[in-house]
Amino acid sequence: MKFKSLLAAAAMALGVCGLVQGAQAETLRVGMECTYFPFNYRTPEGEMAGYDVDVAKGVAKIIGADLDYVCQKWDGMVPALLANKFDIIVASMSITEERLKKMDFSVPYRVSIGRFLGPKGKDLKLFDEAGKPVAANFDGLKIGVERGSTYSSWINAKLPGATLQVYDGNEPMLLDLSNGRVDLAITNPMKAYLDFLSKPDGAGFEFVSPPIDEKEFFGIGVGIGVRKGQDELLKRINGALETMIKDGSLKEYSLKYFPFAINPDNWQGVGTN
Amino acid sequence: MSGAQPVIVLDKVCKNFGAFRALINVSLSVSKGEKLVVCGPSGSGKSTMIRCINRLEEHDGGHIIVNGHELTKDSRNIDAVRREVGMVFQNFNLFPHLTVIKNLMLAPRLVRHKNKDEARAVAMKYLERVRIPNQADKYPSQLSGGQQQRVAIARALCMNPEIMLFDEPTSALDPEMIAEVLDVMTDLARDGMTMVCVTHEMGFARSVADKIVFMDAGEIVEAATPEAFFTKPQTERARQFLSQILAH
Amino acid sequence: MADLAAWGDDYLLGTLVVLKVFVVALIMAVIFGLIGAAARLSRNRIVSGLAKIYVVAFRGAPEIIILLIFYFGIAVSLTALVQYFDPATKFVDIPPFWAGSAAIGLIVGAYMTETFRGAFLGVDHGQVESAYALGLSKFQTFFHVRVPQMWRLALPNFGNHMLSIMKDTALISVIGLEEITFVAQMATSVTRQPFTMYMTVALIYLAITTLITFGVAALEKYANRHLRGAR
Amino acid sequence: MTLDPQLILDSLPLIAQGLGITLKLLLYSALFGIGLAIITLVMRISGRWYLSWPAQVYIYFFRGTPILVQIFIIYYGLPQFGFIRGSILWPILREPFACCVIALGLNSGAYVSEILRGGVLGVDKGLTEAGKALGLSSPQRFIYITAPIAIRLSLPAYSNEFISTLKATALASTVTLMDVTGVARTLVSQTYAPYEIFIAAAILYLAFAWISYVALAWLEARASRYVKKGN
Repeated sequence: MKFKSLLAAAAMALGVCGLVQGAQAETLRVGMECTYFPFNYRTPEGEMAGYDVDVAKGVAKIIGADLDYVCQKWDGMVPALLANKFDIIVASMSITEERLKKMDFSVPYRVSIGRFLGPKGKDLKLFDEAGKPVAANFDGLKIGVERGSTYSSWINAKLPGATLQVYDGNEPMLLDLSNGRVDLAITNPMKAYLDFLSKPDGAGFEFVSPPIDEKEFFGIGVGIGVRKGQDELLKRINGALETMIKDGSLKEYSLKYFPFAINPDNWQGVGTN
Repeated sequence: MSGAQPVIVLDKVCKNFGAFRALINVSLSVSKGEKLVVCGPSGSGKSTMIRCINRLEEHDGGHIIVNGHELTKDSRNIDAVRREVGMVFQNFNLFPHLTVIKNLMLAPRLVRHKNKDEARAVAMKYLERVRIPNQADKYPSQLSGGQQQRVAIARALCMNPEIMLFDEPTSALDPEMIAEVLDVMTDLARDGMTMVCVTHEMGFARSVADKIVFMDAGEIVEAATPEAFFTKPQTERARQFLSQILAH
Repeated sequence: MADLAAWGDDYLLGTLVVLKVFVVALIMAVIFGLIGAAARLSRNRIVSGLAKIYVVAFRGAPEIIILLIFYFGIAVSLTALVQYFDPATKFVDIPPFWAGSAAIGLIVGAYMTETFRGAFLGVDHGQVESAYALGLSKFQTFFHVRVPQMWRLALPNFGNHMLSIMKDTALISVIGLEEITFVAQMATSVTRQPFTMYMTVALIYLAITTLITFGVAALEKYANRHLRGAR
Repeated sequence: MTLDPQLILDSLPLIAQGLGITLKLLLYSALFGIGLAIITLVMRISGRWYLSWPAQVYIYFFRGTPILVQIFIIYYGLPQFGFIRGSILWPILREPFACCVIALGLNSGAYVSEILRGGVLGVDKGLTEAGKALGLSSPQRFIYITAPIAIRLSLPAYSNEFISTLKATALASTVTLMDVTGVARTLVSQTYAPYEIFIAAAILYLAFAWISYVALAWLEARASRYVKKGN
């Protein structure tokens, strides 16, 4: 007991509050980069903000826990979780096979989507009412994609008449879109918005498709990471996310940062495929 | 000077290479049908002089009149002179990428605008004249030096020139080949061609030349008949040159 | 121009990276060239055959493919190698600097092999014979007769190889080393002035290659000093 | 992880899909380069400063800078200027293929021009004098005497330059073209088998370099049939 109180004192001294307050409320330590605008970052006033932060706060509220933010560099994120430096990761971390070997993920709270960009005001009728691509209207169009990206396999499968132009990076692709060398480009809408549409260069351009969200091509999405064996915690987090998806709060969060939704539209259930 | 009209006139011709004075007030005239041999030690300006006559070198001062055309910057006169003057070089300068017959046909076709058959006929005529018609389809590199030089003479003759210039035509040849070239030149002389030869072949000079010009240090030191030049040269420089060249 | 000035220090650092790659690759190229030339001249047919394969492969394949093989490939095999000894290792990373310098060194080393070999064979055998006839040892002949004539013969090609190394450094941007071409890519994404940015890169290269050319010309003049005078 | 020869064989046909673009790039760039080289050569030997000076600047720039940077300047750099995007040249400059042909052709032209100049300078002065003495005009001398001989003298160096251009086409993948290297890089990004796929690509390039080499050697032998053997 003596040892425990000593630890508590040390923790207080270090400013890590709440470690021993567990008696009345549970505290979740959340790992994130704190520099990944606009997902997890510090405002000039020093407050944590961003989509990831909002999601973490939402989950904490529903499961009745307090939050404690731990800033961690990206390359040490997973080792730090495994070393018990924090309890969960809410840091825009994509769910991948590789990571699932070492840790568990919640259901996605952000989707992996692609979206087409094109010049404003051209009604190309690329997608029908239901949001499905009209392959014929893509015939002869030149579409910029990044080399090795998941988008190219989607286009190859769905739009046989389109021509792909393959870039080594997002930047040169968007440069060529604004120069008119490609008719369309498909990319991650968040990157496109931050790097292009919200800047003067992108003024003449807009999204010309709905968000395309197809798991078999684009992956599952971004989830909350927990250590293996924390099934109880994972269940509660998934429950919380289910609620937030259903009541629209995830959508509300995403619209705070982007003019479009980046959350999953419907509850995808627990378990990975 | 003989009474015949001069076809080549050099009047106080000067030529400098930088600070080096290659020709100093060289005056000379060659009349139609005349055979002139130019000799002198190396560096004396003989080659430079002969090259000025068809303007392979531009003279810096004086006048050169060939067949009534004065050589100036005017390219029409230069072309006219070159059409009428044939030249044979020390190193033959046959076009290595063309067969013998094509070497001969090139200029008649391009300059005289002859058709292929005419050019070929003329070429064969002169190849026979230099006694190598059977080498027509070989490349120059497949011929001996003497044969190459005879082809070069035939090539010049194909243009039907009124004057022939020879710039040391035998000095790049092995001794056993010199005779065959000199024979062709002697034939040519007998047919009445106007010839200017830079050569060290004193036997040829003695038997063929009407006049011998001895040059040294860019100047014409002596001009005389072969008879006079070889028996009693007027100047010490000529005497020295002759003793050196005849000693061998 | 104001945009360019803001990137001045990045270009400066990029230029330093370029020069570092140049020096490392040059040293490697000379070493590989000397080894290659010795192997090519070897009487052992296997050794000279291997050297021949080296020369043909590295002169015939595009530089960028060799660079990519090095960057991606060597990391994979090194990882496998290290894991063999220490299974806990997850991944061995080859920094682009070393992958790039080694690749360029090997490529240009193949060209140098031929240059050095040509220079060695270019020294008239009569020179060696007369040295022996004068009583010089093999060793003395090599250093006092062969080498001074060899380097004069090798110098013009050697200068060209130095220029090749310099220009090949631009390729390392493809594997992400932050040299000047890479700096220009970054600067372009911010300033949207690709022409200004890449032209700056070109001018920096032009300045360096000009310096190399002048340096080699001065060396050549020095090496050929005994040929002067004869007209 | 070991090298999988089967995967090399399997990837060859896939990579060969890029062969068409690689060969088209090579052919167009080489032809464009030769055309530019001849124009540049004529400008350089014209003896008029306002012609020879720009030609020398062009050669200096393109020989002193990396091809990758030249490609970037033309592909990404030129559209920085609105007037270029509005000009009649834009339909051409819009295409990555055309940009690559322009860049590679400009680069090759600078080198080939120097090679040809070496050839022209190598033609015995006596031959042009013989042409003059026969009354041939200056253009006639150039076409019938100097050029054929200069071309033969240039062929060995040109053969190296042609293979350099072949290797340089690999850089087209950096501006979106799906040539052999572009296809290979894309395959690698999907399969994570860099060794096998890049080696397969290198084999294709080597094979084609060898074919070019043999073809040009044959051409050289044909062009040299008038040169005496031995001696």
